[in-house]
Amino acid sequence: MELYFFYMFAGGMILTSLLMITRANVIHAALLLVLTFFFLAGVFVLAGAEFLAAVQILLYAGGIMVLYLFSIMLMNVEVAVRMRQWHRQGAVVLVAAVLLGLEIWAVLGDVEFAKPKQWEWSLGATPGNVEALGAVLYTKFLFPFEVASILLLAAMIGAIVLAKRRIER
Amino acid sequence: MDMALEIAVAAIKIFIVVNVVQLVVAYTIYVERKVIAHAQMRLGPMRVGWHGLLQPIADGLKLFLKEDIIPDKSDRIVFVLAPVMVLVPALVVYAVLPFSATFYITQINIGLFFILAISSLGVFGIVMAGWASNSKYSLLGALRSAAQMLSYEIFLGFSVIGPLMLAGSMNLQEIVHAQSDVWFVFYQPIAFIVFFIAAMAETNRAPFDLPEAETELVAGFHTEYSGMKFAFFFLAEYANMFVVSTVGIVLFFGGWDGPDFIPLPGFVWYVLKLSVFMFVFIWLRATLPRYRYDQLMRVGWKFMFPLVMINIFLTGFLKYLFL
Amino acid sequence: MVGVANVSRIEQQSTVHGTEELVINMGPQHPSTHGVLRVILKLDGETVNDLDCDIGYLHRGTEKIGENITYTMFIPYTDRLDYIAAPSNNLAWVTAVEKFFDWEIPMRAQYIRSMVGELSRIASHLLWLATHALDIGAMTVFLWCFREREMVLDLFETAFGGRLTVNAFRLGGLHEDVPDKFLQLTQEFADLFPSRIDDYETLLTNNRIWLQRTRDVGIISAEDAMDLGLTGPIIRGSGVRWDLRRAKPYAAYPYLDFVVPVGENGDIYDRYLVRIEELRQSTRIIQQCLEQLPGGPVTCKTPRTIKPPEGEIYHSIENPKGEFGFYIVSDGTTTPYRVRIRPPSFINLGGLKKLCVGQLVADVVAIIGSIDIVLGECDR
Amino acid sequence: MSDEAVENSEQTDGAPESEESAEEVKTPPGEDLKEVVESAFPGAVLEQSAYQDDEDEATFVVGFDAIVAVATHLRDHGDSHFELLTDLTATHYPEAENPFEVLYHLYSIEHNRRLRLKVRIKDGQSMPTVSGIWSSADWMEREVYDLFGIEFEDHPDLRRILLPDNWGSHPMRKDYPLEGRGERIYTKPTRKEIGD
Repeated sequence: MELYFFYMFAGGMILTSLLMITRANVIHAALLLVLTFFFLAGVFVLAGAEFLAAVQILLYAGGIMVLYLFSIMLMNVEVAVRMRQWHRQGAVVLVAAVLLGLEIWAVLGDVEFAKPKQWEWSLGATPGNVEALGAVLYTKFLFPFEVASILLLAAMIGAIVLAKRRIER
Repeated sequence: MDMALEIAVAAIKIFIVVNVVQLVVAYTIYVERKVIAHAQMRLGPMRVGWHGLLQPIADGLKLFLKEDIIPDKSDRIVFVLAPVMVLVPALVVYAVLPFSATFYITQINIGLFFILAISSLGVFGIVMAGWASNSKYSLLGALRSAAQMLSYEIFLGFSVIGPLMLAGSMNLQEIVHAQSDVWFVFYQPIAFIVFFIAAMAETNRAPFDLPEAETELVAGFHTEYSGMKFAFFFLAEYANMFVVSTVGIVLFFGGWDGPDFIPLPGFVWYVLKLSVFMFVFIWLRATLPRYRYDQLMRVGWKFMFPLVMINIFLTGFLKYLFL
Repeated sequence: MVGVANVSRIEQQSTVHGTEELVINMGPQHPSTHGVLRVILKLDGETVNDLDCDIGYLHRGTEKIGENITYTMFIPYTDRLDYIAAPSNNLAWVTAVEKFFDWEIPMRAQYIRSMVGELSRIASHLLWLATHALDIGAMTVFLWCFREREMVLDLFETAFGGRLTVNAFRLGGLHEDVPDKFLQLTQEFADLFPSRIDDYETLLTNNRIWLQRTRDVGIISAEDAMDLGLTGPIIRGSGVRWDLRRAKPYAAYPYLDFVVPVGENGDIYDRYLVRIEELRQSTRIIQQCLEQLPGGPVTCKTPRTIKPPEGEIYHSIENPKGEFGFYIVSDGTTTPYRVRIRPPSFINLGGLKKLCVGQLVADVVAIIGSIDIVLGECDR
Repeated sequence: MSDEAVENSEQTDGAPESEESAEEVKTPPGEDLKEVVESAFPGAVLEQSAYQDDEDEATFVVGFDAIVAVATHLRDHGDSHFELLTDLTATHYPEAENPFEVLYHLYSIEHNRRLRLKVRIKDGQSMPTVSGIWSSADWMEREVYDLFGIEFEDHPDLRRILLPDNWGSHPMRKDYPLEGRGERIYTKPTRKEIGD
């Protein structure tokens, strides 16, 4: 049963992301990306990471993608559709893809896919994995967590400064 | 076999809830029309049935039979999908709402978070509708709506953290149990105010009904919709009202739990509290004018956001001190 | 609206930098253009950069009609100009034509004219308040105002038989005396109405949202208002204490005591306060008219055919919307040689551009509401 | 609204003042205004009249080349100060030598008095615009152009206002037929004309 769902989600993800990059209409592409996020959230649920799934939908699908759509909608999509869609850089892409494939193989090559790696905390023992996630975030990964938040803060301030200068001009 | 039985029970529950919700939504519209009518010194629907009681059914029939118009220059697929994308998240959320101690479709540990996540998807339908209609009024309505719902989702999300910290769980049933002594509204008045305002904005209700401000944008994002597609938007708005009301009741007013000295079943308590919430929604619509877009944003970011942040820190601090 | 304005500054195409103006066509079928007004808005985000009014959808050539029918026959046509306040238009026309002659209009007729004129002002201001509030989203005020407007229309029906286009007055006075029931009902209405004004004010005057929507929006200074020729409550809202009922009194206004309210800032809120106060003052005038109403005839002796001597006159009265006047050229025959209607809505609408540029789309709706136009009179 | 509004409820007693003063002084109406104009532009007032010597109906006929200067002077001079252009219209007298009369109704809020300026022009002759003096003239001149066909030079935006842009004639002229198709030629607008 679980496996069946996994293939459904994974297949859906691959299909929608392929469709996404081949659409000329940016809005369609963005909506397909939302679908991809959905399937990804499904995979998270299967992995027992309900909280992460919810975050995936809330932040990526419900938040960031809406902002994307927001700015895309202000563009003249009809003009964009008629514009050139391919960059004619196939050779570069091919090289990059091969390199990426090698890298993935090098890192994950020895992981046995059939048997998912056991997590350090046990699922179902806690009333939810929120506590577990929080505990890990604030103990083991405290430093990266803080670095990330400072990075976001800097980005936010930068965006405000840029936008403000635009208004004044 | 067990699994099949489970699925069957779940399906029956879903069937009941969804259908009851649709019916109740239809009658909420009737109640709203009646309440507003009486606030405005008129009678409201009176013709269909006794005091217009069959009016919602007549309206539904009318909407079913209406010609379905798809504008020529619209993006057909997105245009058709948009109303579905609005209504489905609104109904999916019902899966985790606790209607009483025993009646609910399912319980999940991240219930509250699930509600927030799924209901945040409703904005997609609106944005899609506005864009696919290929009309400037619709587009402006959709843009307003996207910005408004995104911003107020943040305040909504932050305002529930206060009660969450007190309950120590995101499971809605457990939050209800945590309030068996004192309702959280007494501990968390600031959070409740912010929650209520944000909820009104999230459901596009007056005085935050800018996305569909009929006097400026004709009807906002659903200007071009007619027939059953229009009805979907309408149903979704009221279904969302139920959701936010229920969440408000669960988080701040003890859910289906009532005072012990009045022996009423949990479901009755729930319905009573829900009615009060819905009445306040309708009452405000009858009373208040509409905010302007930039004022709405200012209220949100300059007033509600600091307030809700202070509330979170205060709650954490006091909880650390006293509990 | 900072948000969209920012985002709209995103480059449209890779080659073209800068933003496109969004052109929005508001009307002629739009819920808040109050008739068949078409406004073409050029927007940057939600800020109005430029606008153009397209009017004339209701142009019926009333001035041309007036040149080809007799003076008496034109009275019903004036009803159709500002159809919200038809008796006021009748009053403007009959007082304008009477200026050609030295008739002694009986005092009873003058008082009834003033009274009905004020009733029509109440009807007009109520419709304005109703639609203006609805534009800003206050739905309940709309229906409350219509309740009282209905009472005023009932009064018209009692006195003249018509409700909207009443054809109330005749050259030289009234067609016939008003029934006693009209006076009695008017008294009841005048006693009741102030409390109803309080009701509207409860909902709006101190409402924070209402204040935010109307204060410091659509400001026009007294100098600009005069330059644009704005009249009526708009110019009074900018602080100019000028009312033709006081400046050039007609009918029974020389004998009536009332206040001309003025505003301070000339924003939408001040215009709102001015009109609300005018509602109260109108009620006061009606009370005084009922108290002082003399007996006697309601019409003076007029010739069988109205043939004014050759000459030209301009006469205007204070309509609910502003200065409503007639310029009449008589060539000594039974039909006027030239009839010019001085339309307050037309000229006030000319100020829309000045009021709106730099404001938000949502404000345009509020500003159109606060100008209070009637397209029937604007397009003639 | 200020409290002044309530205090300022003056009691009006009897008939308005202007009528009384008009009877006492036997000078023709508008004589003082004529002096104001003549002091700056001698001979600018070509004719002076008033219906039944009514002060409100004081009328000056002004030459068409003097109108802008006279109007500006009347608006700015302290003794006249006509801040308000109440009305701007025209009348058609087909038989007259100068068939078109363009009329300016001025009003001074400060002095509470009216003045009518008249300019007589030939058919096809264009008028100088006064929209630079009073912004309200903008739309009213457009209307006169629309209905009478009088063009205003230097007008910022001289288009038809009440009638469709491609209406073939000017209906307020006396020779415009009342019945039948007459000269009302309606050409189907091109897309360009609509502004599409």
